[in-house]
This record gives sequence, C-alpha cells and structure tokens, in this order.
Amino acid sequence: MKNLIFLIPLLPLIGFLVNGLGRKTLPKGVVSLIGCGVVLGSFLISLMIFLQGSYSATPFKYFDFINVGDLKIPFSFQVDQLSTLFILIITGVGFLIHMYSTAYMHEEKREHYGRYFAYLNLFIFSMLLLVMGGNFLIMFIGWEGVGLCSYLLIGYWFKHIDYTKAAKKAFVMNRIGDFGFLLAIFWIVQQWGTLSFYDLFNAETGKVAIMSAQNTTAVIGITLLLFVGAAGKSAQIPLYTWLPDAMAGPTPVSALIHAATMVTAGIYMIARSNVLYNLAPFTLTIIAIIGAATALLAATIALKQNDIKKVLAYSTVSQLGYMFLALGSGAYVAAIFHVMTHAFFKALLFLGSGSVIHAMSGQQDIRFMGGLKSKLKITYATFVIGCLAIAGIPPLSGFFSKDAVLLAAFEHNTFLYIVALITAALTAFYMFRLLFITFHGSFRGTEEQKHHVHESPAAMTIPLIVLAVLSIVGGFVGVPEAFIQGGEKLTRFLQPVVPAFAHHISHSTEYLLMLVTAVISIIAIVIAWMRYRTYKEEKSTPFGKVLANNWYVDEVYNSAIVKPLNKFGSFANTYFERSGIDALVNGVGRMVNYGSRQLRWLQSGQIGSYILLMVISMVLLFVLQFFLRS
Amino acid sequence: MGITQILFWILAIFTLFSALMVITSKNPVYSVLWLIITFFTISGHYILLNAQFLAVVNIIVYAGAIMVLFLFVLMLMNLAKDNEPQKSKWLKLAGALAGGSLLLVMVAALKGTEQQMTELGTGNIGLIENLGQVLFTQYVVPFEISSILFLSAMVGAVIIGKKE
Amino acid sequence: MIVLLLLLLPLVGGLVAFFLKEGNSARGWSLAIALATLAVSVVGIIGAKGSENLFFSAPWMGNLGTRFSIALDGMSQILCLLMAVSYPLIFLSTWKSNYSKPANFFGLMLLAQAGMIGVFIATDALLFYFFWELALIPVYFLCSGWGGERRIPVTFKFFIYTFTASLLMLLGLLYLYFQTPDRSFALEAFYALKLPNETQLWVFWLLFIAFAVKMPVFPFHTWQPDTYEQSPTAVTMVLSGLMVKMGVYGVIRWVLPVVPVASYQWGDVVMSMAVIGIVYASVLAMQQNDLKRLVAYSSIAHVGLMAAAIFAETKTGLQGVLMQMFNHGVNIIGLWIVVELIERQFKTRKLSELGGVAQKAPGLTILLVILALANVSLPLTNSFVGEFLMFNGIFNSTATKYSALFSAVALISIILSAVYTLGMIQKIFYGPTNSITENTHDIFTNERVALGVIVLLIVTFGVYPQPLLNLTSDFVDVLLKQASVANLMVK
Amino acid sequence: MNVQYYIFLSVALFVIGIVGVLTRRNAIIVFMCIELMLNAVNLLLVAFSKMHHLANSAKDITAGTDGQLFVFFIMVVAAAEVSVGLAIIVMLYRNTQSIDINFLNRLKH
Amino acid sequence: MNTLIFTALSGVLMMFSAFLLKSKTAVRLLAHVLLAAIIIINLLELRDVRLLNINVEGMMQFDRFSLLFTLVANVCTFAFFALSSKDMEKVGVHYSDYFALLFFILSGVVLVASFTSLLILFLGIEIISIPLYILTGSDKRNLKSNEASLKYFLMGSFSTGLMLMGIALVYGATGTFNTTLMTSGSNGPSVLFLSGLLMLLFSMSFKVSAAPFHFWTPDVYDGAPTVFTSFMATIVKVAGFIAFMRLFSQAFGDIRAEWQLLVAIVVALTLFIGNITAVFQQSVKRMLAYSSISQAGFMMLAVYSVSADAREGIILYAAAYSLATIGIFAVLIKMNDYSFDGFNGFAKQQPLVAVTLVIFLLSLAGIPLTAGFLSKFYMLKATIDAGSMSLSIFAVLMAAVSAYYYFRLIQAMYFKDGVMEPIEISSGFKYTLITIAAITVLLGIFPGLLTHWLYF
Repeated sequence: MKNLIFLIPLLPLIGFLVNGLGRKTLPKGVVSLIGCGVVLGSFLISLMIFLQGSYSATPFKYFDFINVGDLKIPFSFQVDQLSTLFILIITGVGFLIHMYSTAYMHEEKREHYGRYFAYLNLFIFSMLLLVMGGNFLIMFIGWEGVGLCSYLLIGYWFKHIDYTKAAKKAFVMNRIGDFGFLLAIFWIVQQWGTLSFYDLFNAETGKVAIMSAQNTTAVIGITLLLFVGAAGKSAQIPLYTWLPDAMAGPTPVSALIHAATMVTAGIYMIARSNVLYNLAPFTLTIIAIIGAATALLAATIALKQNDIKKVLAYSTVSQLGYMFLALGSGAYVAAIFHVMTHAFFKALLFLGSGSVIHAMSGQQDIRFMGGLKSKLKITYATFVIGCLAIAGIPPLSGFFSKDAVLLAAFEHNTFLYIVALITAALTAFYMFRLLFITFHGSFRGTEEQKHHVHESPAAMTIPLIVLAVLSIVGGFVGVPEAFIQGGEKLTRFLQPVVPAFAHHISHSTEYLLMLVTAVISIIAIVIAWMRYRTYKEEKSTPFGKVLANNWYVDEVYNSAIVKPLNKFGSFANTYFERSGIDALVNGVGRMVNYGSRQLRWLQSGQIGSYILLMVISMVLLFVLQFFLRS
Repeated sequence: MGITQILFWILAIFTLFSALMVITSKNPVYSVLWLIITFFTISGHYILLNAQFLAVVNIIVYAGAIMVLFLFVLMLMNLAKDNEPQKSKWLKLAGALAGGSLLLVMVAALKGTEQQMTELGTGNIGLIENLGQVLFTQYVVPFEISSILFLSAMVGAVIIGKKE
Repeated sequence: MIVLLLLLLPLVGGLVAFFLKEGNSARGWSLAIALATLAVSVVGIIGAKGSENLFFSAPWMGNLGTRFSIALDGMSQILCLLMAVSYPLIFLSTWKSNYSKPANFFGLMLLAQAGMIGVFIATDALLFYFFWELALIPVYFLCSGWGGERRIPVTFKFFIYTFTASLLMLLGLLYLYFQTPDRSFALEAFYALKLPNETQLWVFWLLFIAFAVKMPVFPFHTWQPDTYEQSPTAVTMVLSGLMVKMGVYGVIRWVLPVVPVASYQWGDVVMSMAVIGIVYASVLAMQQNDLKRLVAYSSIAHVGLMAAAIFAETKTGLQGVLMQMFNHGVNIIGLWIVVELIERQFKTRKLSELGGVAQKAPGLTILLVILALANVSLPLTNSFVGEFLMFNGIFNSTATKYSALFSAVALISIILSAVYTLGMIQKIFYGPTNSITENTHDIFTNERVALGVIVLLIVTFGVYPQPLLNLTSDFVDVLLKQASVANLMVK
Repeated sequence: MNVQYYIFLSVALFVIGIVGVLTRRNAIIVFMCIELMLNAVNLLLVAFSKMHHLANSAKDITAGTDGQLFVFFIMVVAAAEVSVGLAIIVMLYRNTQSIDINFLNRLKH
Repeated sequence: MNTLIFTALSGVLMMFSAFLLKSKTAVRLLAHVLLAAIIIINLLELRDVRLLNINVEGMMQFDRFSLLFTLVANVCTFAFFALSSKDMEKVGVHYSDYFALLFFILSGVVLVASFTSLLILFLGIEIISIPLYILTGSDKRNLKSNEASLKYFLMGSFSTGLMLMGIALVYGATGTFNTTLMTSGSNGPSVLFLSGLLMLLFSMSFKVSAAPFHFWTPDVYDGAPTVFTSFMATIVKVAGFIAFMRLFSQAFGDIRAEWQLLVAIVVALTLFIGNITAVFQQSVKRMLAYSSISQAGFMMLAVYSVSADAREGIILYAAAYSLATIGIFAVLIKMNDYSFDGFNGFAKQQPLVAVTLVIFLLSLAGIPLTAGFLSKFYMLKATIDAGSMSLSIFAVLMAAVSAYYYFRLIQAMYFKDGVMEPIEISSGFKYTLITIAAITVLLGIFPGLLTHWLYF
C-alpha cells in the first residue's frame, strides 16, 4: 500500500526525467507514449485505491525531510478521501489533456515537444505532491512546484518576450501568495510545533481540533495568511490578474493548469484545514466576501472579451470566486463539488477552444470566427454541453454544484447570494455570447483559413467527448437529498475529512432557489441568443470600454506598486548607494588625503618656525603638566 | 644682604644685560663681543660659588678658544656689517612671546620649590686637585669616552673642511 | 593529524605552485591539490568521527599565551567541506580562461584556500587572526593583479576597509585575552569568560565590525559590488562563495558565545540592520544591468538573512545558517560560473545587450534555470531548506521582541528575489537573439561537469538535507548552551 | 644665599638663548645663542653642586663634585660641537655665499 | 663593555685604514671583518663571557637588555654594510672615514643602550649626533645635503641644550646623575624633578623624532645621502628609543602616573602627524621619512607602558623595523627615480627583489606572519595592559592609514605597468635581501628566537 501510493507521484517524476533528459534523442511517439503512460499509470493506481476504498487517516512517512531539534517534518503522504478525489481529478483530467496535447502540439520541433511533455509530467508530479502531502511543508513543496511548472509552461514559447513576461508575472504573483503561506506555516510551528495534518486536525488528538477558543489572534492570523496563499494560487482579488495573462501558454496547459487543477489548489488547502477555519468565522466571512466580489468582477470583465481564451480565463476566475464563496459560507463540500464539476466542463471548454484555435490555425479572436458549427461538429456539440454545464442548466453537472454553492450562500448571507445569482446570470450570458459569436453566424476569417478549417483529429476529439460525458453526469454524485433518498454521495464520501454543511432550510425553499437559478440562466441565454445569433459589430459604450480593459486593474497595480518600487530602486541605486553610504566610506579616505595636504604646510622648511613650534608646544606641555593636571 | 649677595646682583644684572645685547645687537661681531662679556660675568659667578677651576676653564675654553673661533669665522665671511638681514618683526615678536611665556611658565613652576630650597654652601670642591681626584678615579671612563667624541669630531671636521 | 593535513596541503601546494613554469602544469597541479584536499576533508568528516585526528595543538610564539591549536568540529567540518568542494569546481570551470602568470595566480589561489581553511579550524584567537589576514592578502593580490580596469582603487578600498576592521577585531581579542585569568588566547578560555555586561556591550562592536564588513551587513556593504565587478571571476567565486562565510563563521564562533549578553542586547540592532539590508539589496539587485553586480547584490541579501538568523539564537535558525553557508557557497559559485561563461562568450555582462541565448544554448539555459531556482530558494533545492529553517528560526526567536516583524520583512525577499532572478533569466535567455548572441555555442564539457556537480548537490541536499543537518546538530546545541546566558536576563 | 636666585638667573639666560635662536637669521648667531643656553645650564649645575655639597658634605666630602665635573664635560662637548658646527657653516657658506637660515628651504613639505 | 671598547677601537682602526689600505674593496672588507668580530664579542658578552673587565663605577650597566639590543643593532648594521656599503663610495672620497664614523656611532649606541648615569647618556647621544651631522653633510657639493646637515646640527644642538637643562634640573632635585639612585622625595616628586623630566622628555622626543619635536626628521632624512639616511632612520633611531626607555623606566619608572598623560599625547600626535602626512608624499624617500615618524609613534608606546612586554616588544620592533627599512632603502639607493612612479613595473624587471620588498612593506604595515605584525602586537598588548584602550584603538586606526601608503608602493611595483630603465643588481645583493626577508618572516612566526635571549 505504502509503496503503491509512493508510485503515484513517482511515475510522473520518472516521465519528467526521461522526457527531459531524452528530449533530443527520443522520437515524438515515444515521448508521448511515456508522457501519457505515466499519468495513466498513476490514474489507474489511484483509481484502484479509490475502488478499494482503503484510506488511512494517518500519513505514510517515508523519510525525515527536516529534523532539527523539536521541529520534525517527515516526508509523508496522506491519502484520504479528500486527496483521493483530487488525485483522481488531476490524473484523470491530466491524462485526457496529455492525450489531447499529443495531437495539439505535434507541429513542435522534437526537443521542444519533449520539453513540453517533461514540463507537463513535472506539473502532474508537483500537483500530486500538493494534494498528497501529509503536512503543510510537503504541500508547500508541491505548491511552489506547480507555480514553477505554470511559469515554465506559460513561457513555453520563450521566443515571444511577452509570453515570458506573463510567465514571470504569474510566478511573482504566486510568490506573493506563498509569502503569506510561509508566514502561516511558521506561525503554525510556533503555535502547535507541528505541521502534520494528522497531528493538527484529527478529531481525537489533533492540536487544533481539540481547541475550543474561537477567533484568537493566532487562529485568525494564520487563517488569513493561508488565505493570502490561496488567493495567490487561485487567482482571487487582489491577486487574480496573472491568470488571464497566463493564457499565453499552450491551450492544453490552460485547460490543465489554469482551469482544472492548479488554480483549485487554494480551495483544496482551505478545505484541508477546515478544522482551523471553523475556529475563525471572521476569516470565513472575509473569504466569502472576496469570493463573491471576485466572481462578480471577473464575470463583468468576461462580458467584453474578444479573445476566446480570455473569456474562459475570466470565467475561471469567476467560478473560483464561487468556490471561495462556498468555502466562506462554510460549505466546504459544495466548494469541492464545484471544483470537480468545474474541472470537467472548464477543461472541456478550454480543449474545445483549443480545437477551434487549432482549426483556425492560431486565430484566437472570436470576431474573426463564426459559422464554425457546420465545420467542427464534435467540437461544437461538446462546446454546447460545456456552456450548458457552466450556465447551470439542469441536469448537467454545473447545475448541481452551482446550486449547492448558491444554497450555502443563501443560508450564509442573502446579499452574497444575490451577488452570486447575478454572477450566474452573467456567466450564462457571456458563455453563450462566446458560443454564438464563435460557431454561429457567417465565417469572418481569411480565405485560406476558410479552406484550412477542419475537424480536429481523434486524439483531440476523444478527450472532448469524454469530458462532455463527465460534464453531463458528473453532477449526479452530489444530487441533493431533496431529489432522491440517499443523494449527497459526495458529502458522505468526504464526511471523514470534511464536515457536511448543516442545512436548516426546508426543501420547498431549496426547490424555489433552484428554480430561480435555472430560470435566470435560461433568460440570460435567451438574451444572448437574440443579441448574438447573427454577429454584428458591438458598439463600444464607455462602460463597455472599462470592462474590455478589465477595470484597468493592471494599470492601477502598475502605477501603484511597480512604478514606485522601481522609482525607489533607481533612486537608491544612483543616489543613496553611491552618494550616500559609499560616499561616507570614501569620505574618510578623502578626509585623510585632505588632512595630509594641509599638514604638509607645517613642514615649512624654516628652522625658525620649527623651533618656534617646538617651543610653543613645550610651553603648552609645561602648562598642562603643572597647571592643568589636578 | 652680604657682600656676596650684592656682587651676585651686580653680576646677574651684567649677565642678563650682555646676554640680551648678544641677541639684539645688529652687528654679528658685536654680539660675539657681548657674548664674551657674558662668559666673563658667568665666570664671575663661578668664582662667587668658588668653583675657581671652572671659572678659569670657562674663560680659557669659551671666551678664549671658542669665541675666537667664532670671530675668525665671522671675519672670514666678512659679515661684520650692521645691515645683516633681519627676520620680519612679527616673527621676532612671536619668538619673543614664545620665549617669554616659556620663562613665565618655568619660573611659575619653579618658584613652588621655595620651601624645600636649601642654602648654597661654601667649601673647596671647586679646587683643581679635588676635581682632578674625582675625575681620574670615578670619572675616568667618561673621560676616556669623551676622547671618542673628540676623534669623531676631528674626523668630521676633516671630512667637511678638507677641499677635494 | 587529518586537520593539519587539511591545512598544509593547500599551503605547501600553493607555495610549490609559484615555482611551476608553464601554465598548464600549474593548472593541473593546483587542481590535483584541490582534489586531494577534497579527499582529505571527506575522510576527515566521514572517516574520523571524533577521533584524535580532528584535533591538533602545538606550542608556538613562546610566552604569548597562544598555541597553534586547530580542530574540526561540526561547523568547521561543514565549512571545510565547502572549501574543499568549491576549489575543484572553481579550477575546473575556469580551466579554459587563461590568466597571465598562471603560476602566481594558482599559487595565490591555493594560499587563499589555506588561509580560509585556517580561519575555519583555528581554535586560538591569535592564530585565527593570523589566518584571517593570511586569507586576505592573497585575495588582494589576485583582485588587483588580474582584475578589470578599475581594479586598483576598488580592490584597495576593499583591502583597507577590511584591514581596518580586522585590526579593531585584533584589539577586541587582545582585550579579551587580558580578561582571561591565565592570560590565554585559547577559545575555551574565551568561552569561560564571564564579562560584565557593560564591557561586553562595547567589546561586541570591536569584534563584530570586522565580521560585519566581511559578510557584509547592510551599511558596510558598499565595497562588495565594485570588488565583485572588478575582480576576475575565479576570485569573485572565492570572495562571494567562501570569503563571505568567514564573516558569518566569525560571528558564530567568536561573537555569539564570547559576548552572549551583548549579542542579546544588540541583537535587535543587528537584526534590523540585516533585515533592512535584505530588502535594500534585493531592491537594488532589481536595478542592476551588470550581471555581476546583480549577483553581488543578491548575495548581500542572502547573507543578510544569515546574519539575522544568527542573532535569532534559535536552534533551527542556526542550523539553517550553517547549512545555508554551504548551500549559498555552492550555488553562488554556480552562478558565477555561468556569468563567466556569458562574459567570455559575449564579451559583455550588460543584461540589456543579451537575449535569446536559450535558443542557441539549451544546456546552459537549463543549468542556469536550476541555479536560479536555487537562488530564489524553490522547494527541493538545497537553499529552500536552509532559508526555511532560518526564517522559521527568526519567526520563532525568543531573543527579540520583533521576531514576527523581522521575519515578515525579510520574507519579502522571496518575492523580490523571484523578480530579479527571473528578470535576469528572461533578459539573457528569452526573446529573440540579437547580433551579439546569434552565434552562441553551448557549454564545454569541463563547465558542464562543474555545473552538473553543483546541480547534483543542489538537488541532493534539497531533497535529503538531513546529513548536513546532522553534521552540525551537536555543535549548535553546545553553542546555544554557551550563548544561553542571554536568555536568562530580561530585555 | 638661596639657590633659587641662581635657578631663575640661569633659566632667564636659557630663555634668552632660546629667544635668540628664534629671532636671528644668521646661523652663527643662532649657534652662539645655543652656546649661551649651554652656559646657563653650566651655571645652574655649579649652583646645584654647591647646594648638594652643603647638604651632604657631612657624610661625603666630595659630594657635589660630580656637578662641576659635568660642567667640565659639557665644555668638552661644546668645544667638539663648535668645531664641527663651524665647519658645516663654512661649508655651506662656500656653496651658497650665505649663512642665512631663512634661505634653507629647499627641503620642505 | 667589551663591545664598546672594540667598537671604538675598530673606529680608530678604520680611521687609519685610509693610509694602510689603498683599495676601497679592502677597506670595505676590513669593515665587515671588524663588525663581524664585534658581533662575536657581543655574543660572547651576552653569554657572560668577558675578555676583560673594567670598573665603570656604576655608570653603565651591561644587562641582557642592553647587550641584546646592541647585538640587534650590530647585526642590523651588518645587514646595512652588506647591502649598502658599496654605495657609500658614491657619496664622497673619504670612504674609510665614513666607516670610522659609523663605528663611532655604534659605540655611541652601545653607550646609550647601557647607561646608568646621565653623563654617559649625554656623551653617548653626542657621540651619535656629531658624526651624524657630518654624514648628513658628507655629500658636500649637494646643497640639499648641506642644508640638511646645518638644520640637523642647529636643531640637534638646540635639543642638546634642552637635555642638559633637564639633566641639571634633575640633578638639582636628586643630587645625583645616577639614574638608578634617583628617588623622588617622600612627598611626591619635586617641581624641579618634574620640570627636569619634562625637559628630558622633550629632548629625547626630539632624538627619536616624536611629534611635536619631529620637524627636523623629514628634511634631514630627505637631504642626507640615502645611504646614511638608511642608517640614521633605523639603527640610530631605535637606539634613541632604547635610551628613552632606559631613562624613563630607571629614573622615572616609579612616578609613571606623572608623565604618562604627556607621553600619551606625544604618541597620539606622532602617530597622527606621521601617518597622515605620509599619505600625500610623492617621493618614496620622503614617505619613508614620515613612515619612520609614524613607526616612532608605535615604539613610543613601549615608553608609555614600561613593562616586560614593552621591553620584549621594543627589541623585536627594533629588529623588525630596522631590517625592513634597511632593505627598502638598499633598493631605493639603486633606483634612479625616487618617486612612486619610478617603481612602476618594478616587479616585471626584478621579480625576486620585488617579492622581498613586498615582505618588508608588509612587515612595516604590520601584516601577520611578519615580524612587523608581532612587534606592533607587543606594543598594543603592552598598552592595553597599561590600561589605555583608547590609545591603542587610535594607534590601530593609524596603522590602517599606514597600510595606505605602504601599499601604494606595492601597487606601483606590481599593478601599474610602466617602463623603468634597468638597474643593475648583483646576485649577492639579492641573496642578502632574501636572507633578511627570511629573517623577517621567521621572527614573525617565532619571536621567541629573539626575545628569549632576554631571559636565558
């Protein structure tokens, strides 16, 4: 068992090493075989574990990672229901995307192809570390690891300097989050002397679990700092701006990292430490607010985007906001549920868009697409499913997860619920806007694009289909009790790790809420249908302009943080360093030189003056000796 | 106020006066002459302190030999004129002031010695035989050593003086 | 005996090297000596645990109360290991760069090594001072003999600066010597001292200044970037990778345990200096266009962290420092190797003039990226462990009231370091090639080997740091017991 | 009579010598002033020797002799010095036709 | 005593050697032989083997300290002969007489190193000074030499006047010239005694060129023929210090508190003026003159803190400083251009000599592993022991300044590239230099080699 678990992250690591070292020599076929094979392998293993249902609350310790004094941090994995779920998502979706990539990236030069898959495997490895880690430090290792991989993959086409800039931005933003995460870790060490989830959170002996005091400074501080980390990783206000830029990477990467898996790490982390968060209602409130705000903001921005991937990116941010709203409302399961469904349909949408871009030979601007539904049948069909799912149309997966979130929000705070509801409407609207502009109407691309347009190869369509199916059925694991006896399978599944959300409203209200959601979404879709059935140039309103430039947030950051920092830096470099400190140091030397030049005049060469000086000093010394000394 | 005391005062006044003349008189030759007079008065003091031998030696060596040597040199350079270049009076003033203050300080310091001061005695240790006794018994080593001094001075004079 | 051998090998080897006529023989000889030293030190650390081999003591200098006594304890071991590992790497990586008068060059290099090893193993104050200067002089000659065009004034400033400081240190040691009951310079005698607090308060600075300049801590750092910029890269490696450690070592060995109360009292001052320095240096690093200066400033930032962690006086912190001394040495040497490569190929260090190297030299790129990741202390690289421990030590320090503040401010550096390090990579390697970089060739075998070894070390100790930590664990316990006097008194 | 007078007298002479050294430019005169200083010292020594003789003649009949002998040695040395000094001055005069010490400023700073 | 006699006799011998020996080589050889003999005799005397005994009536005391110092002085002189005696020929025609004078000076050195009577001190100092006046002026055609000699003479005899005044006052206070018998009265030292002490302090400071009585030094050292400057700046100067120490430890040791402040002031001034002024010099010769002042400041620390350490230290210092300075001067004499730039590219032309020069300079700068460091170290040790941390800190800072100008020369030799016209250097010269350098390093590691003679 122990070694089997160890195999899960080990396989992708091997894949990384093999592909990385052999990227020049191995033929593409082998590379893709290894790249996909290892992921499939770990998927199967995790599936086996899942089916056996053999979880262990206590972590498996492999070796002492850090063992200094009373700070003992083993290198340990913890595979319980929560992590298993994530492992399945990561390896499963990951495998599909690997497979997709083999076709999507086939034009790449051999060594770059190898490099790509190496990175991808490395990412899977780090992500698995993140979710399997038995303590905060191992989690942090994976945490930074995925950050690194996203950096590498965003900057994969390093010839384009802008892409590498976007990559750098992503890494730095993540680093800001990690800043908080690390501080939280140190604080935890200070408070409880251990980082192991088990020692902290298990119900019987967990140092945190047995605490009763709520809202103590330490707890609030730690939870907030952890949330800073989560916000960085999961692109929440104020640290979300890197995610849209991250679309510079290849589309499968966006699908895997920036939609399905990495960005949900924050949710995982908070869910993982729910025991801690339950002690800090204050923090939860803040999380809820920020989540809702992010959801709304991103949704508004998504309304006016014309880059197909940008739209999806912002919708991702918005959906992540949803998840945090759920967390903030204390509905951890709902959040995880939404992570899962979102992983399906957002991956689907991204891959779909990838297929479109592939067909349009690199064109990403939807204004130059249109009328593709006849040409790309499968893509179109799956894309529609994805849109319906994300719009929350019953009975697709999105409906159930989103509903769970809204329900929690409603019970937690009505205002937040309304915000979420508006967001839902906006989501439905911009998604279908995207759909109609892209696939309906008439073709607006260039001629040779027109000829070139074709359905993608099987390697790309199969994942689409699989994901489409998942997007449809994925929601059934969380069908609420209200519908069928013995629903809420997910909740029960996660029970040992994540407490269920205590509903205290009648089923009737629950039905009502669902109805409202569904109706609103449908209305939004209809509006979109009327507006974008046939493409016409959007007239730009000033407000629209603001949205199109995503509220000028980047500009604000730039002039509020980056510029001043550089100003200060260049000032320090040119003035403070040179003519400040260094001048002081050199000043001493200059002083000596100056003194030397002055003292030389004593040496006038005149015997008279010499003797005069001697006599004077004699007099002075006499006076000192006889009249000044006590 | 015994006779010695009166003589002392007279001699002292003479000494100081002539010494001052040494440093003030424009013409170098005059200064030499004044210096000789000073030496004579000092010899007078020696006699008062009945150090007769030293008195004689002083006159022979200093007034006789050394000063004559000085005189010769001066004549040889025929500097016997009044228009010898003078230091700027500021420098002179400064020198005088420095010296004066030194005098002031030393006197001020030394007059504190009054209480433990003893009277001068008489006695004939100044006579040549007594001095000779000690000189050639206890002080024979320094005496010999001074011969080294003379040798080196001689060699030096030769090195410097001899024309090449 | 082994410890003596460790000292004599480079010393004798260096002296011999002066008499080797032509370049390659000098190169080969010094590389051989370096490898031999490596072998000896490995034996000394693994082979001879606690045996008599690790101590040597003999009388010298008659009645001065000093003995020629040297010893290898945990800290010395890890530092000697660093010395021994670095030198072969340095020689290997600079194999292709041909220096005028190679015999003198390599002779001086080895002498410097001897001096530094001496510093790390001396357990007698006067002996320590001897080696301290002995290490300085060869480096001075190396810098101003083989450096850039502004080398003479720059190196001279460096020399005078450090020399002055070290003289003050000498006075401090001398003063302590007079406080010892039996007038001795022995380390134990110093540790046995129980000085009155007010004395400690000023003696502390006499000692500390020298080390502060060497490290360098914030206000005393201005000599460093210029010197690094001007000296030949091989020497820069010695300066930044190894010589810097002399300062850190000095504080741990000769300040913290000797004047504990003062170290406790001044802890806040020093830590704030260090912490300010960390942020300051990082911000300046972001501004640099010259590759060498950039690395120099980043090094200042890293060392500042060590200084802060020392005065946190926690076990984790100190173990982190000791480990980080090793890691930082290895990593920064790696960085300098890359700088050397770039400078030799493109004849420029200006970031603005470079770009697109990655397309031409993927091997170099990958290696540098790994080094850079170590420089931003990414997990699973060696420096992550060290810095994690140090930050943790600072945060959980009981020696200062402002531990949380200090660690938070210091932690900003992980953001800034990401900014400038990735910026550097981006400017050098990414984007399109230009006239300078278009016909780049990838790295040669010797450099590949050197960097490969370094990367291996980085990853190994990043994944499994425990060996290094075990090496110094006992030492730190002893040290803390010695310094713990401070913790009894209230601030 | 009191030795104090002699102390003051010789100190006065000594200082006069110093002042002479300070105020004159002619090397020979300066040298003469130095001789004056030496004589002041001699005078003082003799005075002291008498004083000590009176103080100690009881136990040692030759007490105080050493002072006078010292004077003797001073004269010896002075003579030697004069011979050398004048030689130097003459040499300088040969080369520069002047013995004005104000012109001795080739060496400075 | 034996040493003294033989030194004086060999002086006389050299005087007449001019008539006996025609060739200068023979004269030089004779000088070397005589000096060697003196050294041997000195050694014997140090090991208490006396060829003849003379009753000095307690006016001198040939203890280990004095004898060891005499030995050091003689050995240094030997090094000086070996390196520079050939260059004396250039100075003037009276080759043998120079040697004679040097020997006379040496006998003077013996006197001041072993006096117990102020009379001997006085005679010794005069025996040292008068020949020096002459040697300074020995380059008769050279106006600078003349000027230096007259300056030295006038100011020297002025300081002699001061010293005599001091002696007289001290005599007045104590009634004796014997330094060992001097005891300040029951109720503290009398004013007479103190003012005498001050006068002596001034004049001795003058002899060792300590500020503010140092003014003659740069001019005289600069003007004198370089050969003799080398001798003056080393052996004579340290002899002055031995005299200084002897006087103040024997006669005034028990009232240290009275004068330590003044000495401290003098030390500080000397260090300050010497070092700071040296920084700006452009001529190496003049720089060395100032450096000799600054080194004097350090040696004064021994006077400040009269103690066993100080005695060991001053001996070591004498050796270290003299050897190093003699070595540098010996090379300087060979140079045609005394300015710093004159040394540009020296290392390329004379690598071996350059290395020895570096060692000497490091020793002067007080870098470890050279005798210079240890001697400075002893001084600081003694000072801190005497309880003046501040003074030692000041001294140390000044030492750092001194490194500045010493290293300027190193830079010129090694790092500045210029074309200097070749200078001829015999292999014998080289080997002597190397030997001296070796001794410098050896003493830097095992000072016991020298200091233990004080005790066993």
